[in-house]
Amino acid sequence: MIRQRLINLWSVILSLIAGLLIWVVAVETTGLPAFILPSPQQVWSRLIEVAIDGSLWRHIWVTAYEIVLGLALGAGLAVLLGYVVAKSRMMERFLSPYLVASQAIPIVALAPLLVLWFGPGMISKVLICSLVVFFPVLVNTVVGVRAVPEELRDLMRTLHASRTQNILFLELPAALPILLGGFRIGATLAVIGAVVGEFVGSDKGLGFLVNIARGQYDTALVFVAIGTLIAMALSLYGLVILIEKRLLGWQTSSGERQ
Amino acid sequence: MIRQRLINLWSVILSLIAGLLIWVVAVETTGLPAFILPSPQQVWSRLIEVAIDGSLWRHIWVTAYEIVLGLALGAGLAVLLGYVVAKSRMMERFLSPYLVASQAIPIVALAPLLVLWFGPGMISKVLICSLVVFFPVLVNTVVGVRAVPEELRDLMRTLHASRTQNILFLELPAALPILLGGFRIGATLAVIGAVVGEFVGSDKGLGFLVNIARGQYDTALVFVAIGTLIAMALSLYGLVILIEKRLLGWQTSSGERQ
Amino acid sequence: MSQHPNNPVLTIANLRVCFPAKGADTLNVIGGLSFQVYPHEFLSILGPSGCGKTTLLRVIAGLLSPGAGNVAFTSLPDSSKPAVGLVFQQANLMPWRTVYSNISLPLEIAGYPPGSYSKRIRELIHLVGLDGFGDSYPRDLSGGMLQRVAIARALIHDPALMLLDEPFGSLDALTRERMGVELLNIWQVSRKTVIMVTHSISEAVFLSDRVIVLSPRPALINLDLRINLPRPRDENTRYQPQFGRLAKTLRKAIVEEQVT
Amino acid sequence: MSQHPNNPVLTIANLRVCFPAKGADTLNVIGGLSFQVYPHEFLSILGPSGCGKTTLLRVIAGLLSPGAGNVAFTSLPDSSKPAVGLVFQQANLMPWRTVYSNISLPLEIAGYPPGSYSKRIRELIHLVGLDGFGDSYPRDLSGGMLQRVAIARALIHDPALMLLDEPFGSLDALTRERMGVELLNIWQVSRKTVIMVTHSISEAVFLSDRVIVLSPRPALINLDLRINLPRPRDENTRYQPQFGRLAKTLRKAIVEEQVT
Amino acid sequence: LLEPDMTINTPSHMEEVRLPVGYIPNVQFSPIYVAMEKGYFEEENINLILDYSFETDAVTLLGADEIKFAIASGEQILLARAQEIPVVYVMAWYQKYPVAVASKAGNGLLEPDHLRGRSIGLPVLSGASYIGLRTILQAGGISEQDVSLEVIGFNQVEMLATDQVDAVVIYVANEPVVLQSQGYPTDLIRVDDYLTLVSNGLITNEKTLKEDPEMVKSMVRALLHGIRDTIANPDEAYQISLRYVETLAQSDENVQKRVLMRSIELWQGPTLGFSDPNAWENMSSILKSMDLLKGDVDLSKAFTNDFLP
Ligand SMILES: Nc1ncnc2c1ncn2[C@@H]1O[C@H](COP(=O)(O)OP(=O)(O)OP(=O)(O)O)[C@@H](O)[C@H]1O
Ligand SMILES: Nc1ncnc2c1ncn2[C@@H]1O[C@H](COP(=O)(O)OP(=O)(O)OP(=O)(O)O)[C@@H](O)[C@H]1O
Ligand SMILES: [Mg+2]
Ligand SMILES: [Mg+2]
Repeated sequence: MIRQRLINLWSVILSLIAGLLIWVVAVETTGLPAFILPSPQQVWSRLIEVAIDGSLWRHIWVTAYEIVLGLALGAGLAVLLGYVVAKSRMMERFLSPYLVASQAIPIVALAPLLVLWFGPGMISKVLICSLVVFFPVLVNTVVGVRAVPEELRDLMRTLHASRTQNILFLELPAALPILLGGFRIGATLAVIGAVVGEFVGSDKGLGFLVNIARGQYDTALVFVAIGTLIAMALSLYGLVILIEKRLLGWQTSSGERQ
Repeated sequence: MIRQRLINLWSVILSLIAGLLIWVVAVETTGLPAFILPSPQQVWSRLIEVAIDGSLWRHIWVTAYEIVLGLALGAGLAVLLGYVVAKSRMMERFLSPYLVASQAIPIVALAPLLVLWFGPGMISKVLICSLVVFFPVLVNTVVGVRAVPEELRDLMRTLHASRTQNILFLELPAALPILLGGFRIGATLAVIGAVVGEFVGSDKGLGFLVNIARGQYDTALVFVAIGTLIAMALSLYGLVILIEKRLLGWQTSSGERQ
Repeated sequence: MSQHPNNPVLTIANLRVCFPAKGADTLNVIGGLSFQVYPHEFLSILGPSGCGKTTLLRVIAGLLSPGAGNVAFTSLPDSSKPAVGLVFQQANLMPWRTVYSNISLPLEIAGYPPGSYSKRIRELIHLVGLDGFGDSYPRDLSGGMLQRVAIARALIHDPALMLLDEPFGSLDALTRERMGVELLNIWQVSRKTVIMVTHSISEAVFLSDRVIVLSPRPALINLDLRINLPRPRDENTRYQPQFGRLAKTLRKAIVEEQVT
Repeated sequence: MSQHPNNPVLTIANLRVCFPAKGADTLNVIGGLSFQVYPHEFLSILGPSGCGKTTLLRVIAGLLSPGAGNVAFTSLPDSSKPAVGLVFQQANLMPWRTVYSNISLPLEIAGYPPGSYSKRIRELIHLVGLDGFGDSYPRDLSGGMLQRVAIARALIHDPALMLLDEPFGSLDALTRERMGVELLNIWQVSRKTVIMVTHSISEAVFLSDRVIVLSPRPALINLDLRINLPRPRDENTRYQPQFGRLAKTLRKAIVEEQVT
Repeated sequence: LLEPDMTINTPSHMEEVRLPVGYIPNVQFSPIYVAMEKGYFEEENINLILDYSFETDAVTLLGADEIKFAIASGEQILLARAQEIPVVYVMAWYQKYPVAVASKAGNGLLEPDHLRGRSIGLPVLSGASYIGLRTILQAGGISEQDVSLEVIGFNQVEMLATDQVDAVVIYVANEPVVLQSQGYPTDLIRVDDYLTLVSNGLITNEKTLKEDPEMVKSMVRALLHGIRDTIANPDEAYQISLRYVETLAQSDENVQKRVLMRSIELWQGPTLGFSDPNAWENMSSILKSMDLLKGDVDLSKAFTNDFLP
């Protein structure tokens, strides 16, 4: 197990080094000016600056807060509605057009309206974020719940399981692999959602930082902000993977777990 | 079967009528001015205008073209890479950070760069579109391929199936329900992707139309354009559902199909 | 035909089940079946593969609504369906639960506090010969072991009616006999009503009060045989002449129907 | 011990398999097993549930690499693994394929043109008694019917080596016997090498050239018995005194091992 | 249990005003920061909340009377009024139209007709930059077909620096300064040199104008005060802006100060905040020629100078 973890860590580090190398080579060979493609060193020192003066943390905090709330709201609603849709063809037929439509409205067109309606504060960002997260989680909830083996449903029926028990003991664990796939997608989309919201109108958060840095042609800072966003998405994603590892251990037989 | 289809059609129509009613009621009760919430009649007559003068079709054509290309490119690459990642933990560890990162970079921040690198033409929009489609399809490919029953893999091994046969005869059909779930998400996201691309810089397409109509405070036209986008997303989504119905008939026993 | 002092616990009257087949055809699986099951009775069902035995159990368990006819739990005050313990033909375990918690599932659903049943489960695990596998997941078990887990799961709660669909199908002869004896012990103590589908004639005779032989599709009763062997039965029962006679009668009924 | 004029087709030497168990423990499933299989031999394996029979077949089929020891296909010119026909303990059909195309799968993989085998498949469907179900999907079939599809799938291509893991487990006595006879007919014509796991002693005696009885985990050979009944065999074979004697010997070996 | 003492009795009753400025925090807004910092809004009993959301939304919001003020560019007022959105322009923010076509110095693109056959990048096909470009093209007697227009998003600096286009449409106060600082001096063709157009200004809606003209006056006063102070003392304004514009302190002070100086040039005029009726006429006709405006808009209702002090 410990050896496995070490290998894991190494391959991630290797992958990061590879990425850094490509970056350095790109800077050297293309000879693009720093305001188009800054070098790793420039970005690094900019990062240290904003980390020390504390402004980076403030923005991270705001964006993280929006993401967490948006994710909770969007994924929560999606799982609920997805469950309803999965269980009733009737509901599916009635709701689908609206659910799909809610996704097809370009968020970039909708975002300003949300800012307009809900003010430029936290709420509009959380809403945008949850709107973006919603659909993938919904679809995977539907697919997951539909994939629950009919025979196990029969089993639960003979045991006179209540609706809640059915969900807790059967549908949730059975749909979990696919559901968590939805969360993986949702986790990264949540970050995008928060940023879109901040782009459209806000005075804090990492999306705002990207915007303002662009406005000042401070490309190194743009890279810092985007890098931070990527790090946040990666951690969220890593969290989902961790949960998967925890909950889906039963998928691999002990023979393979060797 | 025919009766079933009629019911299907009816529930969709019902759902549309319900939506229209809500709209009318909203217009009447809120008394919002037309530049914020136009009435169905206003939007309808605007639709007729742009349909007749042909400009709508031109924009639809451009956006549809971007969507189809972007979807094909993004989903195609995602299925390929997803397959590789699903089969090799090594590859997964090495590629995951980049794949997630590619998603975490706020597309809204990346879009201008793509326009910068690939010019303001079709290519940058197609790329944005495929970038947006990519991840959900990738994740669901991975989840789908991992869900292929080990016993069926054993069967294929005893039959000395080639790699291609393994994919065609086992992995593709077994992963299909989950894969198509990814396509469902991808289909609607593709529309968003194209629009984002057009927002950032373009002189045609429905996203551009939204932008220009907004710039002229022609809210009815904004509604026409967004409505068209929704219709496009719905048709794409419907197409995926149709494919699902075709290919996943085996999921329902004939007893339930009654 | 069998007679019984009590009122029947379950009455099946003129039961018909059919499934849609290709085109406009339907597949008549059960065609007008009527019989009664009495309290504490151990009833076995024999019949050729695909004749509708599983379908019959599913109808009784309330998992399938019949096309026509009636399934009534007559002895219950309210005519609600009782809790049934169903052992499926395939073990049908939850892959994400260990052996232990697969067995505990019925109790969890019945709402027993988690601490209250661990001893009973350990006993059952021992009974079905799975000591040391309590924490294993189903995919690490052999076919027969899976089936034994399923049996333990059906025994753990005390359902009034047990429906067993070839519960010992993938067990070796000896384990099979041992499980049969265990089942008999449990039944003799708790006097549940049991309906068991099996393919083994000797098993049917050894365990049952009564055996029904079904005809090929559409299933109809070919023979309804009372097994008047004294209880409690043990290994010696198998060597009584009456045992052989009953087995022969059953075999004849089965062969006849398949030939005609 | 058995002797044979030819060279063995398969040599298993000192085979050991163990699975990791909870903690640092390992579960010794097969502990130093050695035997040889000869060309055209029909070998049956008996043993208690969970002793490692399926594991053994999986090792032979190349689905599992052994912890220690050797599995060598000695008679093949190149020592590559031959195509094997494996009937799994669970039917293991593809739920998205109909009965017909589940059976045709091995041929499709072998690259035969689609038109070339439809007659042969129809024949096999008839042979296993599934006429009219060619276009059904697995989920609309009964347990025994699924198993019969799996048998048909293993028979359709002509593998040099057939590995059968309780192929008749969920069939009723009569269908079981009929399938056994069919298998024997096919085997007598094509003279494949067959290794079959079964729980039925009489089936083992009726079909085999040789029967191996395995001990409980870790699996070791308890008895390796040559079945010297003349071939071709038919229903009368079952009533020869030699048949009874062999069955008794096997039963004794099984009971002994389980008691000790 | 109402306590009489607790009634609204605060001495200075502050009115909360949300002001969307249509762009991200920037040194170009330093007059507002100055006015906020020095308490000019408070003197008028205004509690100002800056809002950095998009321009068109602000106009719509204003039309629906969800907010009372916004800063928007001149053409937006005409476009909005054409759709019966009752907004009114009450004070010019910039006196000169801030758009220009920039090209790398030495390429000889100095006059509108030099653009013939060249590729020109512009961020979007709408708004001030598009109108500015069309004005310049018209001045040179060139049609849109004579140049190759490239819609490039807000990438003008990058596109010009890497020679992907010959010229870009930019804000005079911003991009040329940045380009210069990166070693790319530019030649500009300024819209304002060819035609007077209305540029950004403070807008309100008809309802506010009618019901609360005092507040409009207050807003105008405070803003003009800020502009005046900024023009008078750019260094101080810059220092104040540092507190409002994040990361400004870390960016190149020379560049940002020059941006401020260029902005000051745009604010300056004979009368601060005055909008020229001619500019409105010009704007109206250019919009019509671009087919953006179909009918006539009553210009007298679109703007007023009556609220200037
Ligand atoms: N993948 C695995 N991981 C861990 N343990 C396993 C695995 N597969 C099988 N085992 C264990 O190996 C032992 C033998 O299993 P096997 O399936 O070979 O038994 P079997 O002889 O086929 O039994 P049965 O007659 O019940 O099918 C069992 O105790 C089982 O728990
Ligand atoms: N859901 C279904 N849809 C259509 N046909 C079905 C369905 N379930 C069962 N059948 C058909 O009903 C018939 C009886 O099936 P059933 O499972 O009851 O047989 P069985 O007696 O249990 O056989 P076995 O001994 O092989 O398990 C079979 O022909 C099967 O094809
Ligand atoms: Mg059955
Ligand atoms: Mg086995």
